[in-house]
Amino acid sequence: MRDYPLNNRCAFPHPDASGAGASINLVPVKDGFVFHVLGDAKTDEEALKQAIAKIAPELGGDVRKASPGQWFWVGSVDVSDGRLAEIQAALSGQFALVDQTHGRLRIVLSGTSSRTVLAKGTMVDLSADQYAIGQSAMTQIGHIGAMITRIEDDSFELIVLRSFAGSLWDELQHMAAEFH
Amino acid sequence: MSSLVKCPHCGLRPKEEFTVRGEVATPRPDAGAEEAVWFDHVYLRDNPRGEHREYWHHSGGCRRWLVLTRNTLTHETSEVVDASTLKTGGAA
Amino acid sequence: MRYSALSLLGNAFSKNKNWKPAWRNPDPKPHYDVIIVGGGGHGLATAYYLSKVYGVRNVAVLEKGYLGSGNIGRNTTIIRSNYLLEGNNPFYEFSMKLWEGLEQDFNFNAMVSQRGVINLFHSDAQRDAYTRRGNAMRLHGVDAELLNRDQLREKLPFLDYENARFPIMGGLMQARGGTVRHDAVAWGFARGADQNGVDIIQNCEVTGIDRDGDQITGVQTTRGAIKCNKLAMAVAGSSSHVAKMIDMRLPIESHALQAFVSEGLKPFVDTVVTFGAGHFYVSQSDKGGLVFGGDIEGYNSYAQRGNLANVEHVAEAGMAMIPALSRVRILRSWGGIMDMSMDGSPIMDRTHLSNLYFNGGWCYGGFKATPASGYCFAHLLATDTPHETATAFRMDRFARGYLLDEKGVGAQANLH
Amino acid sequence: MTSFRIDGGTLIDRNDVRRFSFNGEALSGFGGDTVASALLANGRQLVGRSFKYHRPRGILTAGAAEPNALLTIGRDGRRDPNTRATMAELFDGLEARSQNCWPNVKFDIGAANGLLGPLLGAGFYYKTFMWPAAFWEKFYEPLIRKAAGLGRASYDPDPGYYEKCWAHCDLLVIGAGPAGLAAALTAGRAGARVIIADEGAQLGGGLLAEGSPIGGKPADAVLADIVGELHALPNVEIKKRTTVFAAYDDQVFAAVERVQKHLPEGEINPHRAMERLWRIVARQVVLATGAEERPIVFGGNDRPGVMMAGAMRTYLNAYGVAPGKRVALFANNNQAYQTAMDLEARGIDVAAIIDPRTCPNIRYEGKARMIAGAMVRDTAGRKAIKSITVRHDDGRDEVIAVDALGVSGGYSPIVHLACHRGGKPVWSDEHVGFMPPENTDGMTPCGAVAGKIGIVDCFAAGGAAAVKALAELGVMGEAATLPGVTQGDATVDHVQPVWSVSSTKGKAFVDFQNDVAVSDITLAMREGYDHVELAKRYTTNGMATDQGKTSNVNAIGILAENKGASPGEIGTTTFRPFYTPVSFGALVGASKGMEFQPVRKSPLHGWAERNGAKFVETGLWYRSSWFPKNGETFWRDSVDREVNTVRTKVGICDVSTLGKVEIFGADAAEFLNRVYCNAFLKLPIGKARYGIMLREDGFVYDDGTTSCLGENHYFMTTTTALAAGVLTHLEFCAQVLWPELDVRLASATDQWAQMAIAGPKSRDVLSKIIDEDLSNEAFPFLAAREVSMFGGRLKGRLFRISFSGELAYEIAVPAGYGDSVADAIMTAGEEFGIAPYGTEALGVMRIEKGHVTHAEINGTVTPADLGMGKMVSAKKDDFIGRVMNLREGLVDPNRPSLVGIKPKSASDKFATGSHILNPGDAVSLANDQGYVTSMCHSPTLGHAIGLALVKNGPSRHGEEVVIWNGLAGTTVTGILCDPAFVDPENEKLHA
Repeated sequence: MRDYPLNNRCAFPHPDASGAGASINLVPVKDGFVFHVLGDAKTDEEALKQAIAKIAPELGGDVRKASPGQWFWVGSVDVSDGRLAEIQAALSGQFALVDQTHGRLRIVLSGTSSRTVLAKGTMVDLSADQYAIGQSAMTQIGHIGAMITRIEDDSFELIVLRSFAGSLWDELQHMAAEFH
Repeated sequence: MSSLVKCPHCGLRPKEEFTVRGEVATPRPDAGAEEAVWFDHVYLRDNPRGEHREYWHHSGGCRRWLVLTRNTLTHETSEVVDASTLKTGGAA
Repeated sequence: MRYSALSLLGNAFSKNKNWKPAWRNPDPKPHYDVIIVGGGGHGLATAYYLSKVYGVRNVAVLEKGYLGSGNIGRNTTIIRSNYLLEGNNPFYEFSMKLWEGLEQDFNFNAMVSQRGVINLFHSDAQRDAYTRRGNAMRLHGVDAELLNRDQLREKLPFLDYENARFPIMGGLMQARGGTVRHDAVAWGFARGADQNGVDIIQNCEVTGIDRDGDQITGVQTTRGAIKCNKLAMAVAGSSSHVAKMIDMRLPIESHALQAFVSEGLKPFVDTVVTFGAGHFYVSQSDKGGLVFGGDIEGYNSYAQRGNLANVEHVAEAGMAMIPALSRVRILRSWGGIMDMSMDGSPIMDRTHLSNLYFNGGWCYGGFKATPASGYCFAHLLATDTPHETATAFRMDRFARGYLLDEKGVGAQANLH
Repeated sequence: MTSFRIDGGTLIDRNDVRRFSFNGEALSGFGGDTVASALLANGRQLVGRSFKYHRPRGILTAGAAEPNALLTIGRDGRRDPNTRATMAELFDGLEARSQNCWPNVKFDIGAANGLLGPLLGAGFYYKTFMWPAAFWEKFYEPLIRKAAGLGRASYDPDPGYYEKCWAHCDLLVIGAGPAGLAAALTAGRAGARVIIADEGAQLGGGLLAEGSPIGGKPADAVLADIVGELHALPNVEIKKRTTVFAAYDDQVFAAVERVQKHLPEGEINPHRAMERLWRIVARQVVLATGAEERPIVFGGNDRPGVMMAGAMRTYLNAYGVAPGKRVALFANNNQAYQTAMDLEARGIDVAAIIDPRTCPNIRYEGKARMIAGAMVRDTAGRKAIKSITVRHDDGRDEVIAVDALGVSGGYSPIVHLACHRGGKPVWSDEHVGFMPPENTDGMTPCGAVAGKIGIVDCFAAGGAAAVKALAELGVMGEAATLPGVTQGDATVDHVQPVWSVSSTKGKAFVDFQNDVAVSDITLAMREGYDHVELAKRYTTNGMATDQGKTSNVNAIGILAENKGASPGEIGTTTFRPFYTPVSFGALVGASKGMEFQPVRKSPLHGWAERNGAKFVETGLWYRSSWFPKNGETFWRDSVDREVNTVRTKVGICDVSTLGKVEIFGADAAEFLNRVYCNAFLKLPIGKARYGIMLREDGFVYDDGTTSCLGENHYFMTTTTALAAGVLTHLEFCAQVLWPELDVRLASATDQWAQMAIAGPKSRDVLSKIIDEDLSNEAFPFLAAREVSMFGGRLKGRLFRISFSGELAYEIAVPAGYGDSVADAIMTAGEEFGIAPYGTEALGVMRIEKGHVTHAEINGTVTPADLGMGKMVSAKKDDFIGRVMNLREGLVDPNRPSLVGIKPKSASDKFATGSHILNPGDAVSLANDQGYVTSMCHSPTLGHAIGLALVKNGPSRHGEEVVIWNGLAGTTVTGILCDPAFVDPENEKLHA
């Protein structure tokens, strides 16, 4: 059984259908990692960024605050089990690191209507002057919890629990349908 | 503030993102305290008309427990703090 | 004046000019044998039974607003006795029996309508819980029937059986459950008590309680001081507020519960139906409005209003149950303040003060309990012993650990 | 029927002819028409029947307050009952029907009720229908209920799509009449983020009905300029057809936008919302909702043809519809004279203006007869007004033939939204109306709602209100200057209150829709229901779908007049949401049908589907409940086979839905020791332990296992049902109770695909894919650690725990690989006869083993009740629930406790939820011994078995009892026994 083929299965119902429209585009992010980093409540983001820069500069320092002392550290490269263990060991003490690459999935919603679509779900004010590029919020889109990060003017990345990914995908499709 | 809560960590958020637990009771008694003290802690409430301190959990956001000082007649909230400050007295 | 078809006809001929007030509007006397604080359903019912059954007639009911201005006038009018626990079930069944004879008893048509109450279930576990409940009811001689999907379809064909997120498997029905015209209950009890000599004093807010050691001597009110031999609290919604006047803390939180009515429709829902996969209950009034409600708001409140999140929540549950509601319009929402007790069941007992009696903690269930609550509280006031159907509603049950927790959610008021 | 369409009409497009039907009759109107204006244009004044007396009713208003013209529009799933004709936009193909009449609106049998009028006075039903008692249920009530209601709702599903949105702004302007437009323009120019919402199809409010030029410019041109500028401002969001219907705490406003309700079916975009619920978060609000013109209460004031004077003006100027050929006006204020002038300007004969004021200060130069100091006493006509009877100030009556009567009794500011948060409106003698509450924090009323009359004043008031609101936000603004009114604006004069006309003979209606007449209100007073709330509840005044928009103030006035008090002393009833009715559809949005709640899917969902699973909803999850094979059609066949397979060979079950929590920190062990009632301080690395969590009140909350995976690193599993609750509870403990402990919690439920591999062959199967030694010595019962799989290609976590009672493991792998690993296990297990099993088989096996779930842990049991009293540590000085668990009632020996139960005769069956009685005892609650918490058919034992909570249960093993199921009408003799039916010695677990 050592050679049994192992596939990393995508949780989105139609991972290859992008749901593209004139003003809206929905694309799952298939590669990369999501790490949940847990410091104590007093640890600050700067300390984490410095630690990352020192320990794993190759993974980039894209950290998104989830809670006091807690972040999602995301990146677009795949990280091996071995490398993950090294990073965990190196961070240990000040930071605990939980791999959430399989538990939390990423979707990018972009296009001129992306903010209008998200306003159908979240109360967070995503207008440009209130919500800068790089800003993140743990919030709810309808009944589903998600983290929203503005990655460009008209582009948002959503992180959602794997078990809810299908439902969120369908809901976003519904919310975006009028713009297709 | 019963439609929106200004989470000290996340900013203004809708009630839908929160789970309310109820009145901040007497502090959890010491292990050796009398049963009557525990009974008071677990069951009795001031339940005032007016200023009220209560636990709200930002379950749909940062997942921190907050303490709101909120008026039960007007629904106005005068203060929101991280609940850990009840015991530590400092910022969370 | 006794109400009858004949009196109605007679008065019609005299252009309705000769009707008399349904109750007097007296000034408070200096002293009463019993003062009941709270002119809502429970307070008025207590006065009625106290004067009628127990012969105590030197009684005043003090109401801070107009009579029936509390929860008796802001609920969803449902009556039922489908309770699970031994401490609850006989009491609510006693109440149901009183409802069944109420109109003849107090000569006022409160439109008791036994159109049936059906609780839907959506899973095996819910079915099992309802089987347990239905059997507990049957053990006490209360009517209960477990309906399967097909039986349910015949009665309620418009429920969502086909496209439901949580498919309906069946329901527990109490055919004797139903609805009552809520305001009329207050009016009927008030008129009955008044005819027995009870003084119903409106616009009379209690502002202080006078005591001499562990004895209550009387109350201070916005209409002056009034003395009494016994003081009875029936102020659910404001229990803690009044109890605070004698430094009493209660295992109770006050919470707002919204209820709703739709525009008037031709007959649409014939029974009371409750959703099992979300909090929603609905019936249709004799005027045609769908009367419905859901969960409490969750936070302590003495403001008789709720918020939008819960309105949406209730509407969502409603439409999950009855998809055809989509184009039915909601007319109005209102809010009542519930005494949410720490185990979800009421408290009716003497207190640490020898002549102070407490009645409260009714959670969502106060309306259906109105007649029995009045009867049993009157019994307690008159005899100093609990009525046989209300022995479990003791104040000390929390300290002693004999809880009446139908939902099993423990000491968190807003979960009951 | 003659056409009443005349020239003009700023809102209609005469090139856009729209056909519609009314009660089956084909009619036509124009684009821009409402159903009401189109009906009037076609000479259809009789449109409906009243609620109680079935009196003929016409169109009273031109807006949201309409109490009479309620129609059913559309059919099947798109049928809208009780739709106000005055608000419904006309579209091609619209179908409208009258309500509450049979056989038709012109001849309605129910009108016979009118003859019984004196019998059916306020509260009549409370006084009768009581004898004989049985008749109520069988006869009276069905009759009443049949008569109930107005429109008939459809039972068909609504094909429309609905949605909800959030919106944010610095300033929300509610109402786009002159005041609102000026406010929006002012704030928009100042750069503030503005939302302006109006319920109409076009912005403009009162401007739309203005027939006179403003500042020398036609009113519609002035409006076009303002709207044009607003559209050009990028910071101003315009919401037409949007009714702000409720004000909630913290400046959250609810509005409903009728996005596609005005479109014919063929033009509806199925992907766009029919209606959209807006939840608007506003920093400041300008309330410019205007005022409602009040009717006057006189005999026959409900006759078709009687209309509000302002509505007449709207129909005339905005829709080009004449209200009649010969019109009279009855008004106690000057505004109605403007209507008279506009009517005359269009060549309509104004027969008379009846004004109760003895010397009205009015500049009126029209041709109509002015009759001062007079009242309209009664009207005549059957289905439409034919004449009015005027009572002159000298007591003389005069009959004047008219075919329409315009009425104006003054103005009631539309204060609803200012009062939804508990504010009480304030009576003003000056304005003869209830004004907004004084303290409307964050909300500035302006224009007609604040008592201003006339366009020029409202323009100014709107600008000033916006400047004030902006200042609150620290923004400087300058009030927009708008054209002044140079001519035609009727001068403002005092309104003389006229609540009801005393010399009236006919039925004089206060509340048109609920048929409440003056006599009903005086009767209520006579009977002691004289408080405004009691009067409302007794007479139903103001309780109809219009919620008393045209009736409440008159009712208050009548109460006041009769009590010798001021309306301010009487006070209003409470203004409650919603301002106008809102559909369920809008409030539900997209959360309907299968989308009522989101679905959670296990990472093994696809695998289960491929293996033919039947799914069951468990909370939000879909779990596989059984896997039918080889033509099995009855679920029990599959479940029995699955159980037998596990008991004799090996099975695989998806347990990914269990809650999983990663726990880190230097104090993690101490933390666990405090949240579980049993000891956790010394759990070694690589070991799992079963734990019971109590609530602080001493009852069991949840159970599960927690494993120590490393120094200061634990992994907890919870039940599926309480996964979220337990995490929240743990967070409460960590953040609130013991913030001084270093403990960090992360939910990991979704990260792992977790499978139970159970059965005597489970070790053999797993050994084929796991690289490490799984022998009993190397990996004993309760071992838990990370393992290498597939030759080092994957890491997983292996736990040797068992719910089934068999030799069993749970293997967790990163969720994306779950599918492949499950397939691999199936392949590896093929030679051993592996089969997937679902939650049903899992349930059977746990009952056979006497393991509890939330069927037993129902929130009212203690560990001792479950036979686990010994687990409660007597040594630990503190853990959640320790003290309250010791209360008298929780250690009462009489408490129902866990036992097994089986039928005396193996062929007997019984149901969960059956109660237990002692043999020979009477059936009564007092004799209740307990109840069956779980039951199943045990394929291992070949008969039904169950678990029960029974008084003194554990000491009664072997006792015979009655299993009573009154619902099913069955009784079965049962025997109480040890709850562990299978392998009570735990030999299999340790194999």
